[in-house]
Order: sequence, then C-alpha cells, then structure tokens
Amino acid sequence: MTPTIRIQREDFDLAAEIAALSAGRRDIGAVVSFTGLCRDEGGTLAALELEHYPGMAEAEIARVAETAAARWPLMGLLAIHRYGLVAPGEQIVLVIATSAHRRAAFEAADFMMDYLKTRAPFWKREHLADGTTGGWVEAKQEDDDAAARWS
Amino acid sequence: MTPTIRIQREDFDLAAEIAALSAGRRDIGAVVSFTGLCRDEGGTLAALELEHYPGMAEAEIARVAETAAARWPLMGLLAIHRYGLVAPGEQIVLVIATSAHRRAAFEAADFMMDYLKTRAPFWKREHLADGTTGGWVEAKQEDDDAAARWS
Amino acid sequence: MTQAPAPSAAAAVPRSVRLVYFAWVRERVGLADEQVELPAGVNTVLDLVRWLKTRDEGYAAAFADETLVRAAIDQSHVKPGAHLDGAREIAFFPPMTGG
Amino acid sequence: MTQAPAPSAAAAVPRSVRLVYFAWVRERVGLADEQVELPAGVNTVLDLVRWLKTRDEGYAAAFADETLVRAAIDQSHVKPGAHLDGAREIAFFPPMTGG
Repeated sequence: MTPTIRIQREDFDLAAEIAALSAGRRDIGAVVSFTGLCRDEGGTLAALELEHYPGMAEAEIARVAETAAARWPLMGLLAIHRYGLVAPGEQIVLVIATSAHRRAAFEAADFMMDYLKTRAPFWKREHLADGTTGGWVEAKQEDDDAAARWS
Repeated sequence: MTPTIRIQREDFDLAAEIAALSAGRRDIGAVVSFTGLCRDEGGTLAALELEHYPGMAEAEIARVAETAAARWPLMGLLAIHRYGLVAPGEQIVLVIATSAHRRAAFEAADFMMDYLKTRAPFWKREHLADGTTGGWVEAKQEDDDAAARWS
Repeated sequence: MTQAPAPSAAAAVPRSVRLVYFAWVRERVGLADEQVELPAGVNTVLDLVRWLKTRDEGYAAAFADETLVRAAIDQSHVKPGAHLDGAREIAFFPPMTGG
Repeated sequence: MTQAPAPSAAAAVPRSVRLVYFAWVRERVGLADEQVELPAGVNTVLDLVRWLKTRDEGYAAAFADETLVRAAIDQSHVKPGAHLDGAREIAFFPPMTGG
C-alpha cells in the first residue's frame, strides 16, 4: 500500500478520491474521511492564506503516512493539503483511510490529522473581512496534546 | 441541530449528503464520514442480506444520535443504513458528523458507529458465491468492547 | 371513600400483545409475528420467554439459550427482568450485526 | 601509511548552506532565503540561531524566543542541538498551523 500525498493550490473532490482508492476492490469494509474547511469566524474572516514549505510538506506528510501504514492494516491512505488563498466554506485538507475494519480506518485518519497539524510545514494567515491582513494563526497547545495521544 | 436518520433499501451518495449538511454554512471546520462497505470475503460472498426491525431501527439510531448530539458540539449529524440485498463493493452504512473542530467530529462519528453496530436492530445473513445461503453473521465481542469505550 | 382497584384486578384483565421475531429467532419460531394473550403469572420478559418455550419445539429452539436472545418492548431495548405492564409490541431477536 | 585528514581540516573548509525562512520568521528576517558561509564554531542549529541574531535587528526579532522557532535540516524536523554536518538547506519557521 503506497500512500497518496498531494500538495496543491486547486480544490479536491472527496467522492472522486474515494472512488479512486476503491476502484476494482471488493475487500474494503471501512472508509473514513476527514475534510477540513475554512470557517468564516463569525463573518470576520475573508480568507485564509496558506503558506507552505515546498518539498518538505510532501516529504513530512509522506513520513506521517508511512508511520500510519506501518501501525494499522490499511488498504488505502490519502492526504491532500491545499496552499494559497482559501475562502470560508472552502476545503483545505483531506485525509482518507480505507481498511477491512472500521477501527483501523478511524484511528489512522485521526492519527494522520493530529500529526499533519503539528508536523506538516504549513502556516495560516488571516485576511479579514474589513480588508486588513490579520496575523499569523498561532499554534494551539491542544494540537500538541492531541498528537501526544499516539505515542 | 436535528440529526438526519434514514433507513432505506436504495444506495446513498456521500458527496450529496455532505453537501446537504454544509449548504449555506461557513462555520463548519471539520467533516468526518464513515462508509461501511460489503466485503467479498476472499471471493466467497455473493451478497449480504440485511434484515431490520422497521420503526425500531429508525428510533434506536435516533436515540444514539441524540446521545452524540448532547455529548459533542456538532453542527450536523447523519446516519443512513440500508436493508435488503447488498453486493460486495456496495455501500451499507454511512455516518457523517460536522463540527467547528475535528475532535468532536471524529469522536461523534466513531461513537455513532460503535453504538449503531451494537444497538441498531439489523441482522446480516450471507449469500455465498456457490449459490447456497450461508448463516446469520454472529455478533462479535470486539463490537461490544468498542461500544463500552464510551461509557 | 372509594377504594383504588387492587393490583390483582388489573392483572386479571386479558393482556393481548403483539410478538415479533427477527433473523434466526424468526426462523426457529416459524413466524414473523403473532398476537398472544399473556397468561396469568407472565409479568416479565423472562417469564414470557419461559412460557413461549413450552409452546413447541420451534420456540424451545429459538430460546434455548435464554441469555442470548435480546428483547425490545415497544421498540426500545429491555433486559430480561423488564416488566410487561402496558406493552403493546414485544420483539425477540439475536444480537445485532448491522453497521 | 597515509594519514586520514584530521577533523579540524574538514571543519576549516568553508561550509556554504542555504537558509530558508517561512511565515513570520521570513517577514522579520526580511528574506525568503539566502546562501551563507557558516562561521567557524557554528556547529549546531542553536549555534546558527545565535550567530544569526547578531547580524541585524530583523534576525534578532525573528529569533528573539530561541525556543519558539522550529528548524529543519534538508527538509526534516530537527531539534536545536542537531549538528549541521553535511547540511545543504536549513529552514526556520514558526510552529506549524496547517490542517
């Protein structure tokens, strides 16, 4: 099983990605997907700007995916992370895990998101509805705590 | 937030259900979906027959969904369970949870599946590839154990 | 002063309930559903199971393991000790295997 | 018998590395990337941070909190004590906020 990792400016299509992971297979019992969206923060946010470290972003998510693939019996694993400007309601990140059974698929997708949050080199900056550029989003202690659950 | 529960013979469309839960909203940050599929069990299975208790199936899943909605800050929650004959590779069950943050969405979807497995009145019977009718699928201790994690 | 009816008076009223069976419980009983009059002394789910087992070999086979078959009263899960007071529909079925 | 070069000989060779900066580290430094010759005595990531801070106020502001800025060597996360031997690209950035 080779994880699929894509870092792209363009939007993605969950249904098409699940179809690609499932094509020609009849041994998958469980598909778990996580989609992260841009929130409008009560109308104050115009867009999020996502900066990333090209090369390392792919490499680091691939390392996290390999760890997940070694830990759970997965049939498929995919992660897509966008960069550039993303408007409220738009998709930012997608993780899909497929397995024979639900526990592996749930845990692998959950693990991928926790590690991707704390290890993948992406940084968010807020563009506000009033036309100004807000600050860089600060990292949260709860994200570090979430990742620590798996070690 | 009123959970959506559907018990139906027909297949379902994950992308359409997510779109319906997200329509007109810009406050959702996380969407977690679980899709359960019929496995072919190494080519031995021709189909699963799903028997259910009409009325109670809806009522019991609704009770589980209300418990989830009270426990996590969800923006949307959906469960669809099919009955009748389902062929390998086809979809059986769908759960979607949406929230501002990923932890609530992951945990609610995971909880829904564990409880749905052990409390929703559905029973699977195997129809085998050799033309015979196999037995009723036996309940697994691991499903009871999974549900017990939440109490 | 008027006196409240004694509990025994209520119990004496014939109690007609619908029984429904699913999966292999249905197959062994040989019926999907039936309407029965609960005999006197049948007050709990377990009482009902034990009475049903005396009816014929199909029921006896379905309820051979009294701890295995699950029950619902009016479409809510109940334990074997649950009372049947006011029940309209009582269901018996194997452990669930959906999802 | 020929003698292996002493470690000090290797250390004396000028070590040119590419430095890359992201997010507010990039903004404070005022550069997205640059090529630098590592001075003698700069052996670890923390040595490099402390040397960069002496260059001007932008670097000093970027690395004011030495424990906050994260580093990667050749696109893998490293700790402040990591050695720079053989490093081609060293990146500095704030804690990640993707996902």
